Amino acid sequence: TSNEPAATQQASASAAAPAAKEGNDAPGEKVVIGFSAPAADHGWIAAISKNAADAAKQYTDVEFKPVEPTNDINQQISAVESLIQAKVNVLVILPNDGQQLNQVARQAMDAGIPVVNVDRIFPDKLSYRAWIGGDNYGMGVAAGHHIGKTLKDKGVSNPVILEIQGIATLPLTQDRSKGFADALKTYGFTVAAQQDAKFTVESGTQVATNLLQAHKKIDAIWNHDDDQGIGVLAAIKEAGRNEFLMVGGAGSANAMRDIQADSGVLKATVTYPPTMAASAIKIARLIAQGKGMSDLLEQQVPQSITLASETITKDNAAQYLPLGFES
Amino acid sequence: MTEVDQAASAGPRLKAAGPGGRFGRLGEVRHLGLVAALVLLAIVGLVTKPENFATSSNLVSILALASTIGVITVGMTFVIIGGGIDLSVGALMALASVWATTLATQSYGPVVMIVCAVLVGTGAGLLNGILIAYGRMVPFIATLAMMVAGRGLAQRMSNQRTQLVQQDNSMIVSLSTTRVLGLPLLVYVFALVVLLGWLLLNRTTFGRRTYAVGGNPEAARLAGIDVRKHTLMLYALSGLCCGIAAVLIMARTTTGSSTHGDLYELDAIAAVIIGGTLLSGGRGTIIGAILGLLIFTVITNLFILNGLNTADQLIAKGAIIVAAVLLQRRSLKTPT
Amino acid sequence: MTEVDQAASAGPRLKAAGPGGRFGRLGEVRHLGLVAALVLLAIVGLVTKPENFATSSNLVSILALASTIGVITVGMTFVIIGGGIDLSVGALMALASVWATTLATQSYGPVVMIVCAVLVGTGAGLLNGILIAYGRMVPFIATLAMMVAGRGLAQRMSNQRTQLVQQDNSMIVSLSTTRVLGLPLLVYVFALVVLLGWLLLNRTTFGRRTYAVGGNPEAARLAGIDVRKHTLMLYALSGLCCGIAAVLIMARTTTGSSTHGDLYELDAIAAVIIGGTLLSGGRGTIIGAILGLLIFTVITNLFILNGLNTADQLIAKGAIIVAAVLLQRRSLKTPT
Amino acid sequence: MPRPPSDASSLLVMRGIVKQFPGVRALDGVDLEVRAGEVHCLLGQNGAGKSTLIKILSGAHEPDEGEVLLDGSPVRLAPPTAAMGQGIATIYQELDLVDGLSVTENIFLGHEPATLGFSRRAEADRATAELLKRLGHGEIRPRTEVGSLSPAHKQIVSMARALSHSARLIIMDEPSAALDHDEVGNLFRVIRDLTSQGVAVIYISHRLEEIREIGDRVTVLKDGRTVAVGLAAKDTPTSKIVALMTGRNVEYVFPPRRGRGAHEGRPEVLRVENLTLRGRFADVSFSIRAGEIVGLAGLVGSGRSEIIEAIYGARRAGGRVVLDGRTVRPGSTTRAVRMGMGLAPEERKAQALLLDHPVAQNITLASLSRYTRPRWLGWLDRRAEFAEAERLSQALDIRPPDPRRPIRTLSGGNQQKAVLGRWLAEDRKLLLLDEPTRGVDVGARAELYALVRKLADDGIGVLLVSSEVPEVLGLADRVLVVREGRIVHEAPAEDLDEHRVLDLVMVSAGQLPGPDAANPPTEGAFHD
Ligand SMILES: Nc1ncnc2c1ncn2[C@@H]1O[C@H](COP(=O)(O)OP(=O)(O)OP(=O)(O)O)[C@@H](O)[C@H]1O
Ligand SMILES: Nc1ncnc2c1ncn2[C@@H]1O[C@H](COP(=O)(O)OP(=O)(O)OP(=O)(O)O)[C@@H](O)[C@H]1O
Ligand SMILES: O[C@@H]1[C@@H](O)[C@H](O)OC[C@H]1O
Ligand SMILES: [Mg+2]
Ligand SMILES: [Mg+2]
Repeated sequence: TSNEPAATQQASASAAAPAAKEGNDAPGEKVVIGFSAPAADHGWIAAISKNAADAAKQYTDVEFKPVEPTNDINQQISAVESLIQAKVNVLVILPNDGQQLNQVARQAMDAGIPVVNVDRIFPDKLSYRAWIGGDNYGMGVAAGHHIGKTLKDKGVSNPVILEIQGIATLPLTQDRSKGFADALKTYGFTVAAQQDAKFTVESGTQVATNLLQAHKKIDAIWNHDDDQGIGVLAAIKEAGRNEFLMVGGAGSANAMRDIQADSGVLKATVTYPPTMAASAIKIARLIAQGKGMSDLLEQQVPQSITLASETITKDNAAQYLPLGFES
Repeated sequence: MTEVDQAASAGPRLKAAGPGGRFGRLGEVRHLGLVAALVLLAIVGLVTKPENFATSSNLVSILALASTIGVITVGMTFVIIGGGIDLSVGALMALASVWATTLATQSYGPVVMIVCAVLVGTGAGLLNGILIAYGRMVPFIATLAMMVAGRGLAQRMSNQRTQLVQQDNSMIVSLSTTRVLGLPLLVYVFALVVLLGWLLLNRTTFGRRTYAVGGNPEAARLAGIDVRKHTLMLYALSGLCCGIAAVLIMARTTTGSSTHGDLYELDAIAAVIIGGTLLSGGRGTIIGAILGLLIFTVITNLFILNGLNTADQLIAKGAIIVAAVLLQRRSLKTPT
Repeated sequence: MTEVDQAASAGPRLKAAGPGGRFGRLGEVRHLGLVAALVLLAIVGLVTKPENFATSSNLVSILALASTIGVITVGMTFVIIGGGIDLSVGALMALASVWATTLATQSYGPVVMIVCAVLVGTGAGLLNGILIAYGRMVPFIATLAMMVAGRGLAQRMSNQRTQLVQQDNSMIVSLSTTRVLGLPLLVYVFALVVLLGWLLLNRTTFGRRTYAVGGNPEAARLAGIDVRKHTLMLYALSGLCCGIAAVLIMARTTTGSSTHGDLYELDAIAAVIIGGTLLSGGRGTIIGAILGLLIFTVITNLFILNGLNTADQLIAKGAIIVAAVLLQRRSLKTPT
Repeated sequence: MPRPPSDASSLLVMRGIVKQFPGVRALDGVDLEVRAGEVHCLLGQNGAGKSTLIKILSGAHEPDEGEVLLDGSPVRLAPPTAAMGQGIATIYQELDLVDGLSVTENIFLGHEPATLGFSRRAEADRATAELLKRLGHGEIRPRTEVGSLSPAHKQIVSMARALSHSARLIIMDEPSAALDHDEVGNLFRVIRDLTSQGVAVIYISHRLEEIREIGDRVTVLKDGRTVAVGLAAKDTPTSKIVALMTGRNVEYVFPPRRGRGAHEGRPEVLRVENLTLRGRFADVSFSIRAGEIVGLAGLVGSGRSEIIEAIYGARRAGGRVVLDGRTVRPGSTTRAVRMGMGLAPEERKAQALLLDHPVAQNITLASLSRYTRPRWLGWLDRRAEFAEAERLSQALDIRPPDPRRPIRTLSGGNQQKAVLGRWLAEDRKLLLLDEPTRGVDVGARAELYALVRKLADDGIGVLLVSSEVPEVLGLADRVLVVREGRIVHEAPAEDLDEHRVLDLVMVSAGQLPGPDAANPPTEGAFHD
């Protein structure tokens, strides 16, 4: 949250960035990086845009060219087209929908502009030079294991497990749900009810309010997204319920602080770090300059990088907190 | 818009909800359809989820869910009866919630936060009113512009983050968590706004003139009513309601956010119209609008109680809206 | 809604775009304000981004961006002049795009896909029309129900997935990638729809009757016009446009998806109204609506070129809408 | 409370009033002088500027030039509240009520009795009931929604509103247009009551016999100028007034009929059998032959308009309607028009006009497919369309003679001509005319009468509804008297006179209270 005392408001991207100007970070030829992402209407996406901009600022050889973020696919296509016309050296794109933006990404590649795809993946490998993103299926698996194991240890049989998704129509949501269900299956558990909350706080409150009415006794809830999670937690508090445990998703600083304090139902969150945007800028710069990654032996940047989804609990929250993004 | 309606009817004319002497009563014929629809939904709830639906805590939940948008619906009813429309309500609520939860505002404590939310809402509503009444902009466009700019400003103030209500100001959150006679305080706020709105609309000259301004602005002008000033006040009133709603949403979600109130404008307008108010102005009741809103809220509640997925929810919601309106029509037809 | 407007003005009344003999011309006074706003925006573009804005590829980009929603705007203009409103356009476009890209439909090849999209759009539009003209539902509510249900159905058909247009059917995609005289085919489709719409509205009895039905449905009925049938056709026409727009969005995005066309209804209605059409019906022009739409599109384009952040964009957009309307008002005032 | 009559000195003086609208100089130096306690009649052709003048008096318009003196001192009357403050109340020509509000709320709109903004509703209702009783309409309930009232009752409410202001000058712009004979009697009783208390009344009407009956002095407007001031209403010959108004000598007589039995052998254009609409009218049967004009006489609310609308298919009713030998399936105006009917409805503004559209398009609305080539495509030949509109507009002498003007800017009478013109553009078998001369001036009336007669002579059947008994008697060949939704009498017009018709239309003569029942207006004043 932006209104936390200034002390805790740390730049997540810069914390992870090496300060030294050597190796990969040594200045090279000047590159123009075009950047397009969905409209920043919640913390995670806001962190994406901010991390990208911050990362770009670290390099004197990078000119950062962001275009209007939008949630309309038609407009994002135009935005990317305009970047192609502006002849940027490399593009970093987090598409609203990978499939729908595929064609214009392909156009860019065909026009000789390498594309770094972030998060929501293009179906066609010819449409991007490199992809970096979180492991959505893995996130679901991590949440499923945490819940499954905790309940198993408690000896609960036939538990009531609820799932609050983000935007239902995103493939990444469906991947997360699949991972979650698959992991639960290994414990012999299933999801009792599933609703989507559009990644917004308010929708989180509303959906949770109704879900709590629908289930008088709950054992666990997995909420895909910590931004909407604030609303989910508010609804739980309003209803005065605490008989279950909740696991979050994405890994906001706020959620981590709650977990650390261990004062409510939120016991864990599984990460999906928005630092990927900063990494994507770095990768884009290297690709444009024709460099490899100095820590690897390869001459070129890898084609695909999947970030692991880690499970944050009370025990390791302190360690991850600096990487958490503010809701 | 609804004139097609009347023109197309060969039979005796149906009257939409209007403000006569006995108007605004719950038991009135024009509301029977809505009440019938609600009863039908309740029966569905009782049959499908007997153990969940009729519990007092579920009913409290429904009222709590309805309260934020309910307060906005009251303001919207005035605006629409007055011949206008307000697309900015959701954005104004978001803006007010953000403004009231900045670090700076929060440092003054909860009372100032509440005052801030209400003032921001009213101020923005006044601006709407000025553009419409004095700038003579079409309400749809003026409030659309306000909706767009209001969200932008909210995003800018909040830096696109969600702003938590701090521990020190938890008095605001207690509106949602503290219960009196089993009901959270915010439900009382909602009820009070409805009551005051009803009194204002039905028992004061301001309210009655609102019908004139919406129904026949030229006649209103000739009767010596300052149509512009009145219009201005209607939008300010709607903004005021957005400010109050902002306080309620802050209480419920413990946050201020630029994403609050997304698409509230559509829901509020739909509730007002389902409640029998004409988009062309001059007719309508607050009770009808609130009944319309409750129908929407109960529908969602039922869906989630029954575990319907979004897609099916949407399809069913569309069908139910149509059914509710046709039901209402039928109940109006018989007694004519 | 805009009556407040007129009543509030004691002076000579401003005329909104109307259906006279010499109406619909670009050079007409009533459009001068819009043209002026466009020119002003172009100047801003030329000054801030001289190297990008006026390039032919940028202009093509603007037109391509405008085409989908432009086609929808043409249908919306008819509906609004005819005294109605259509909130379902975005959802119908999505539904048509999904239906046309299911595996089953795709197996019949691109022509069937196109026919399917157009039929689905028209059919859903017809259903709107039946609910409104014969079920006598208020257009706002009927099309709202259709919007909700349409999205739900689209989600269900697509299983909430995005459906790719297959390689075999890439003829559809070529509408966006193939260029003739420098312009992608879809811009020609857009132009054709505008032209046909203009002819229909200004040169045929259907168009003339649309003004009558919207302006005074009772008078239209007593003059022997079948108001219901006409209303039905207006919504079917709007649905048809959604079907065509679905083909264009399939071409542009290579997909069918339940998320396509989100909030297009607001943009299309805003374009129509900025273009001088009254929400109360009976007045308006297609040229005005398209100019209104282009203003929106150019604004977005300028923002993209200048890399404004979202928050500032929204604030600026709100301000520009207000400015454009006030500018238009001024240009109307002088010649009276 | 109205003030006592001050001697002969003028209450109101208007001098050199000029009002310019875009393209029209509606008032071009008008003078008017009104004394306390008199009924001052304002006469003039349609479009002469009467309504514009009174809108200036009521503060709705501001004059461009000229001065207004009240009690000898100059006043500013705009906005309307200022005029009201000066004791001027107005009944506008176009009903200006709010449909969604109750009778009481309409009457006290803008000056509601209230405490701290809260309406004192009981008090207002009581005052309303009193006002309505004073107007002879105690049966209208104060809490009724105005939208559900008949046009006549709406007119009563408008009058009650003017009375509620306790004004010293009340302006009535064609208050009798929507009233029948009985109602007019009532109205006059109220006016006499007012003037006896010193209130001045400015009275506008196109029914010259009314001027004779109620008026004291007359001012005549022509083309936005005063052409005669202070004529004695009772003594000035009608021919002189008409000549002043029109600038020519109008034969204010009805065109000659073909004579008794002239239509006997001719084919039936319309046959109506047992037409019934529950609660409105029942068992209506009659027929009209080619070339025949049939009049429906009756009180306001007797169901005449509804019978006409049912024949036209605008309302669904039981029974049978046969047009030219073919049964008309009920419930579709489109079919009725296609089969050859035409309707000039009662409420011009609400039911007939596209107010913002040019006169031309209002005229061609019902005959659009005549100008299409090819018809199936609906492609409009706009030149042909405009030419036809122009021809008709000239033939009907619609003023100003510019078919491109929005019809909103025309005077009421000229608007009415355009509505009739709509049905002249195409060959009709049957014309249904509901109050066709409401608000139409004497000159235009004579033209309209001649026109209707000529249409009949050309073989059209005409069904005429009029609340002016002389009009029905003068124009129709045959008269059907309607009472409470039933035809109670049928006779050739020659066999009836005004007394007889009035007897027949009453619920039962004598029982209906009303000061004028025993004292019908002098006949002949009309034909003078
Ligand atoms: N708002 C307006 N804009 C333009 N022209 C107008 C307007 N109002 C009136 N006029 C014109 O002014 C002239 C006088 O109209 P007015 O209504 O005063 O006539 P009138 O004497 O009351 O006629 P009638 O007997 O038909 O009611 C007419 O030519 C009319 O067309
Ligand atoms: N829309 C309506 N709603 C309610 N009552 C109506 C409506 N229209 C007509 N009526 C009533 O139906 C009855 C017949 O009305 P109608 O208009 O046919 O009478 P009319 O003889 O033509 O009188 P008028 O001269 O006023 O037209 C009246 O009592 C009238 O008040
Ligand atoms: O916007 C999404 C974010 O909120 C979620 O938690 O992770 C994936 C993102 O695309
Ligand atoms: Mg007049
Ligand atoms: Mg009648």
